[in-house]
Amino acid sequence: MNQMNATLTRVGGVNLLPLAVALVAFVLIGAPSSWMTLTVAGLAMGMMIFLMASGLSLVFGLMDVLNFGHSAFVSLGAFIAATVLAWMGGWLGSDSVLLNSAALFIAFTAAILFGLAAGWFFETVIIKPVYSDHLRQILITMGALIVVEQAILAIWGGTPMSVPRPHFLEGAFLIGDVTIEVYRAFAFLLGLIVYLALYFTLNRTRLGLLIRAGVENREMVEALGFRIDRLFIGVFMAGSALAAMGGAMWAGYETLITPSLGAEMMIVVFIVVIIGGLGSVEGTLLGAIMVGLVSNYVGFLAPKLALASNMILMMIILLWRPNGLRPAVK
Amino acid sequence: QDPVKIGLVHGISGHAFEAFSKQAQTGFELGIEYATGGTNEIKGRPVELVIKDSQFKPDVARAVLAEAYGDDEVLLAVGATSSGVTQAMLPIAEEYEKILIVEPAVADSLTGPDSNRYVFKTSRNSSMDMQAQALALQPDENLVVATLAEDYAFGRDGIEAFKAALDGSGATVVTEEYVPQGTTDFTAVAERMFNALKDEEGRKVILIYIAGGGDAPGKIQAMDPGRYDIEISMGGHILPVLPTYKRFPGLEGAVYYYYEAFDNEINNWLVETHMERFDSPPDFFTAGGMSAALAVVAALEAAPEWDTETLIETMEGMSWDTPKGGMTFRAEDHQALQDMLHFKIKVEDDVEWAIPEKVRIIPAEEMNIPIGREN
Amino acid sequence: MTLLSLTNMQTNIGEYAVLHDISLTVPEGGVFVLLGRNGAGKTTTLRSIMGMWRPSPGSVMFRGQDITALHTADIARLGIAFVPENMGIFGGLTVEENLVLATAKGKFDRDRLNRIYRLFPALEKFWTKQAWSLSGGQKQMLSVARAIIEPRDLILIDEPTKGLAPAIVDAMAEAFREISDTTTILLVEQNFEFAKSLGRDMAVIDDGRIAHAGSMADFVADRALQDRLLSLSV
Amino acid sequence: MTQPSLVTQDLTIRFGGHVAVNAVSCEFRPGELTVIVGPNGAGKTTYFNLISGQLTATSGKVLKDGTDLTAMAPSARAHHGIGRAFQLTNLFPGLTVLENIRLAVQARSGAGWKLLRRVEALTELTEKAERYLEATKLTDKAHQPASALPHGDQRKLEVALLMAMEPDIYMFDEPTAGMSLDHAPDVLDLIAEIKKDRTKTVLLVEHKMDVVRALADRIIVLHNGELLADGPPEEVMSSQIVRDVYLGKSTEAA
Amino acid sequence: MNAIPSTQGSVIVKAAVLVIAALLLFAPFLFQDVRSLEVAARICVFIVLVASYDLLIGYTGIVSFAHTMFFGFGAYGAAIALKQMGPGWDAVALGAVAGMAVSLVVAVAVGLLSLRVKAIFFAMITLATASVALVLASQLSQFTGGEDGITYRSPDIFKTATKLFVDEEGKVVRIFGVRLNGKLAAYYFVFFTSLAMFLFMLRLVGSPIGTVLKAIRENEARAEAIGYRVVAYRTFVFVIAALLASLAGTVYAIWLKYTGPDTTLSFAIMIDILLMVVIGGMGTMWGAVIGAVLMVMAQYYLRDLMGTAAEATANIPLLPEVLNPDRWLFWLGIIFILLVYFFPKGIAGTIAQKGARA
Ligand SMILES: Nc1ncnc2c1ncn2[C@@H]1O[C@H](COP(=O)(O)OP(=O)(O)OP(=O)(O)O)[C@@H](O)[C@H]1O
Ligand SMILES: Nc1ncnc2c1ncn2[C@@H]1O[C@H](COP(=O)(O)OP(=O)(O)OP(=O)(O)O)[C@@H](O)[C@H]1O
Ligand SMILES: [Mg+2]
Ligand SMILES: [Mg+2]
Repeated sequence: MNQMNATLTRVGGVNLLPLAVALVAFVLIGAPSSWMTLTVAGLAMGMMIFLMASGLSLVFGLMDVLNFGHSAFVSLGAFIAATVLAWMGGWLGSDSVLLNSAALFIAFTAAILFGLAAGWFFETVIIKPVYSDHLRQILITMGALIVVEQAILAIWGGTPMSVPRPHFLEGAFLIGDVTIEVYRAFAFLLGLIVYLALYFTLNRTRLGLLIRAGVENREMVEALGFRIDRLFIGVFMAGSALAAMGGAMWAGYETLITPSLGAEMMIVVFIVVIIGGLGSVEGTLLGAIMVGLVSNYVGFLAPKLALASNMILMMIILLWRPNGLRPAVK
Repeated sequence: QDPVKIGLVHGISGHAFEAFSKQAQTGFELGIEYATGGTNEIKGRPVELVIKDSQFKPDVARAVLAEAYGDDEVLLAVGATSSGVTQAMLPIAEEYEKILIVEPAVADSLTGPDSNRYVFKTSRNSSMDMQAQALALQPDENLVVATLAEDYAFGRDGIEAFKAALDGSGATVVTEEYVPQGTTDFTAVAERMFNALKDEEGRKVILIYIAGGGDAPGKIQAMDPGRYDIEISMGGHILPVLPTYKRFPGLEGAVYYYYEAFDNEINNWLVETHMERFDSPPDFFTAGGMSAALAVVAALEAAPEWDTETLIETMEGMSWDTPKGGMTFRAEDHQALQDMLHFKIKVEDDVEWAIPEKVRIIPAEEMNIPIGREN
Repeated sequence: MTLLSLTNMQTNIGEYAVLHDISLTVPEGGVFVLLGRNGAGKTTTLRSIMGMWRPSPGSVMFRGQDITALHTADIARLGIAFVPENMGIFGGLTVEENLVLATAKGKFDRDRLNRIYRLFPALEKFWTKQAWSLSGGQKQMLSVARAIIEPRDLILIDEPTKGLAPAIVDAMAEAFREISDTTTILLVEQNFEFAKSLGRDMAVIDDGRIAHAGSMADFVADRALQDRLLSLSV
Repeated sequence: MTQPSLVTQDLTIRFGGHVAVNAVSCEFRPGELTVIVGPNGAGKTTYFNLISGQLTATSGKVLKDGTDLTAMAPSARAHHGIGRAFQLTNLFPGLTVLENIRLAVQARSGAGWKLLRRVEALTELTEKAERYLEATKLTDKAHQPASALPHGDQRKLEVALLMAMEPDIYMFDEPTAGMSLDHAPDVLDLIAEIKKDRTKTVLLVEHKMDVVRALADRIIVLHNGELLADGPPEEVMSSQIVRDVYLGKSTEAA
Repeated sequence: MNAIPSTQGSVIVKAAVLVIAALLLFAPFLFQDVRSLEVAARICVFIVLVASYDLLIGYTGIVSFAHTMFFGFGAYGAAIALKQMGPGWDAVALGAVAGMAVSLVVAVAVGLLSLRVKAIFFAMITLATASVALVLASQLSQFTGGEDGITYRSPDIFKTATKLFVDEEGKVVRIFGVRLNGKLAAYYFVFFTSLAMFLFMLRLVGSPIGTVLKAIRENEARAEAIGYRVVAYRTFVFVIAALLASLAGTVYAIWLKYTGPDTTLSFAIMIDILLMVVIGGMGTMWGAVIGAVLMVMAQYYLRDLMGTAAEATANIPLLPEVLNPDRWLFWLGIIFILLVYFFPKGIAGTIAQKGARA
């Protein structure tokens, strides 16, 4: 086992896992065009899941806060973006790509701003009293989840809401027999940008270290001269903003959203964060891509197993690496 | 005069479907208003609605229904929105020996072997949806279909009914695909269906039968099935969902109700009144709720006595008028047989949603709805 | 010159009154030793200075500034470092990362780092190891190293020698002596030999009160007082 | 000479490339108190961990009265009479002092699986626990939660837990670290007491030289995970190599 | 060694629980409407369910999301047996045993495989297992009725029409206006089986094993070091809790005469259980009683209460909107947050502690 792991690390480690999976799938699927379609779609789906999971991973991994309310931010982000897009129907309907993108940009900004504000509120009012108490975190955030879901129901009603999409994100590129949805390509790019931004802030600054240290021993970080409370608020706000942005992006993908959207995505998001390994954004990306690919391949090869594919993937990975693929803390 | 008490048991909190329940209630109230000519009285007795919340929980639904029958002493009750919850309510009607009118839950099993003679059902059932859908495709030897449904009893039963309706028409089903409930990515299954259909001859159709969200049609459409001459077909939907149909101009299918499609006095009144009061046209469940109310009033007016046995006798085989034309309670299983709408999607820029334009009304007699039980 | 002065400090933890009346003046420079039995309140005194417990009533003055109500982080930024009793290392971080966090700007001063390597060779050896896997003594070294990686005005140290091998204790005494020219050290210690060799001034805490304060030399000379306050007779 | 009660044969553990304990073979006999000394990081605690099962050896064996314990879980080793106190205090913080000790007594008595007896009804357990409270002079703190004890008392409770397990092999890891001069003697007296019982084997890690001198029957020295010296106290302490790696110049001072 | 030391506060808590027990015992006579009896029966079952969950989360510190799965095994066991074999005690017994057997096997497997891993992973694995069970219930619809669930008859003695005692005219005897019919028998069946299970758990946590569980929660490694096999103890409580949940499921299935995913397996019930444990207070059996009572009451009555409040405030702007009964869950959520915030130890825990300070 040790030796196997060592060899693995030398050739690139667990990062190559998606590649291996894709290769196996290629052999099993046979038809290259189907394989290509599935792979590209899976990668993009992975990125979309990553967008929704990144905030959770940040908060869960760095601050050790299990935020079940995360899904509420995802839903709220979706609804806010959808509402803004609906207001700007005119811009969206126009043929100018510029106006289209402007509308999209404003919608996303609204979701993000909202996420920041909600994160601030959530941290100061709800989370602060329960740091370092997992159980109460689960419970209090669950309470918050109920409240927010009900608030969404009260504001937007229970009927599904349709989300207008800018024209230039509709349809698909067709390359030979391979289709690539434009919206997925857009989500992929967005995910990549978020990933790079997170990666650099966490690895090129002391921020990541500070937060991890603060989780372990808050008092001591303060004794070293850092205002951990402000830092935690900041991280939490960032996490919520990411969630809201993920929600906005998902709303555009789904085109028809209900208040339970966040809750429905939650399990998959948790799975991704866990198989990725606690606390590492890299791990979350890896986990998300694995989930995206595997569910597509399994859905094509053995539809019967599609439902359980995420669970099975999680079990296998946890049995192989009990701390996930790329845990930040060993 | 003592009021006539009627229980309305729907889920009005705790689930995204609560909006549907509210439509059903509005429809019911409008129905009583229409049928009593605004007097709100039947045979001189005022109608009192006792509204209960099932919270979308079967056990709660049973308790509140029992309460309505036992403590509030309603004459009969109407409900509920989700099939599972309604299933759980059926035995309570039998236990209290009072009538339960099922509206708007759809499952066939609600009038199936596990039901009982106290249950009447005004809502359509899945078999009707699927048979109408099959008829809307005008099946013949030239038709090749791939079906897509969610992998649970509701989805599988629907596809069974669909295939049964195709039987004998010469059409072929090349593949039946099932996805887990709550699926949001349909790439894999679409590839499978494309692969199954693309080398076939004839009119190639992907039939989508998915109740939940996920926007399967939109996502499959985005993968450009047109390049293989594959078209998409699906049933209609409630108004909030119809905007998404704008992506499918020309799509044909069948649906339970669309307010512009039915031309009769009741529907005209309903549309007018609804527009006036709520500034929006009535939807599926409004029409459904109204149909149930009209059935109640028709039965109470016809029945010489209001005890349960007489009511059952009166209602078995009873025909009455609704916003979507006449309905008849089939004597055997108490399912209301009704017409369905064959539509074709028309897109107009100044209408918010896509319009399911009437192709024709599929009369109840054309459909062969299996009898669930013998009462 | 007075660097730190505590006046009538009284600290409660939950419902327990732990410090009853602590008044103390710590002059600038040198090592000031706090002695006392287990449970006397030494740790609580240090934590009250750091703002981790709040004394009330009572005040803490540092360089003439009242810091009683300041946030711990702000107190630390005034140039005060703290080495807690339980070492307070970040187990999930490597030795290097632990030390990086203790620097002001995230960069090491090479000289100081080399001095720390010399003092505690184990830290250099295990530079990239996660701190939880260090031995008990190595953790203690890391904790002290964190306090001296930057120049500070005052270091509060809670029992640094516990668990350290004699050779390391010697090295540490050496180091403290060296930095105490520029840095004041407030040292809580059970190891009387160690305390004796370093301390210029001292105080004994007993049951949350100052039982004695004076110069170390006087205290060392007075056997009877030692016996009474510290039960040194064993 | 009596049979050895505890034997380690070529006991080794590596963490990645680092060998923390390297082929240590040693025998310990009943009635003998062995002090283990060595610089920080020498592997003393790790050696204890290997014996009591918190770590599993990479190679080598641990034998207790001839039984091979090497693959056993800590709990199983405890049932074979291995007991230890920890260097860094390791208690049940939310339980009271009395409950802490009673747990150890209960583990020893095997009453853990009695489902339908009330704890209070098992008075022998409580009485026994109270005896150990008295022995460690913690009686008046019996009902305080362990987390509220000052450091010194926590160390005592740590020792009390070990005593209550009534093992054959007692392992103390710096039991008096951080204890004030008026408390330390209590603990040292207890250890001396155990030593008098000729059937018990005691292993003690200690850095305080006066303690070592007062108690040791034998000293072994670990350095970089290896067994450097083993013998009677005077002999070991005066050897040059021990002075070099461990004592530094404080030998002269003391 | 009770969870709560004997203080004035804990006396209050115990007194409250005794009052609740008395109310439940006489419920059919005190509250003679249909809903109250449903509520009382649900309370009884949920007390067992919550108390057994508390064995895990409160006493041992294991977070499991699979508790409703075991509840479901018991319920479906009885439901399927009653459906297939017809109403009878043989079917009940077979169903109960089958449910417990499945629970046992699954609990042992999950426990041994995964109780060694980190708590959060265990929580995830149980979540995964539970969702697989939910899917199975949906897929095996020929047995389970799928999403719609199954309705069936329970043994004849529990039929509302059954007359337990008849007077000379053959009419059912009434005491204080309450008919001595099958419904009453069914209620007392639920009440006494629940009571028995609750007393068993009470005894369990007061036994040596209860102390060991708490020790494991506090410091697992140390518990192992003084000689307790942590995995064995954990697996053991996990299994015991699963068996009790399964039995509670059987009882509930007999009472409801309907079993479906939404009454037994759904994640919503899991959340209800969590809420009840926390509201009542973790690590005290008494808390389970208080939590279950309050939550079930809220589910059934908070809505009505808000309706009244909304009507009463109809003239004041905004308030009626906020008090709209359809938003009762919103308020439940808020109350819940406040509880976790201000009563971190739950109601039972906090009251008991108050006394300790006084
Ligand atoms: N968190 C706490 N809760 C309750 N009491 C506490 C707490 N921390 C400390 N105490 C009490 O405060 C008193 C003083 O404790 P403190 O830790 O300051 O003593 P100390 O002099 O540092 O002792 P030691 O030499 O053992 O470290 C003790 O009696 C202790 O019981
Ligand atoms: N789990 C582990 N993983 C990696 N390295 C470890 C682990 N445990 C111990 N070590 C390393 O093994 C060496 C020996 O540690 P050990 O704790 O046994 O020392 P010690 O002799 O008890 O020292 P001290 O007197 O400081 O307590 C140290 O260098 C330590 O870093
Ligand atoms: Mg101290
Ligand atoms: Mg050690």
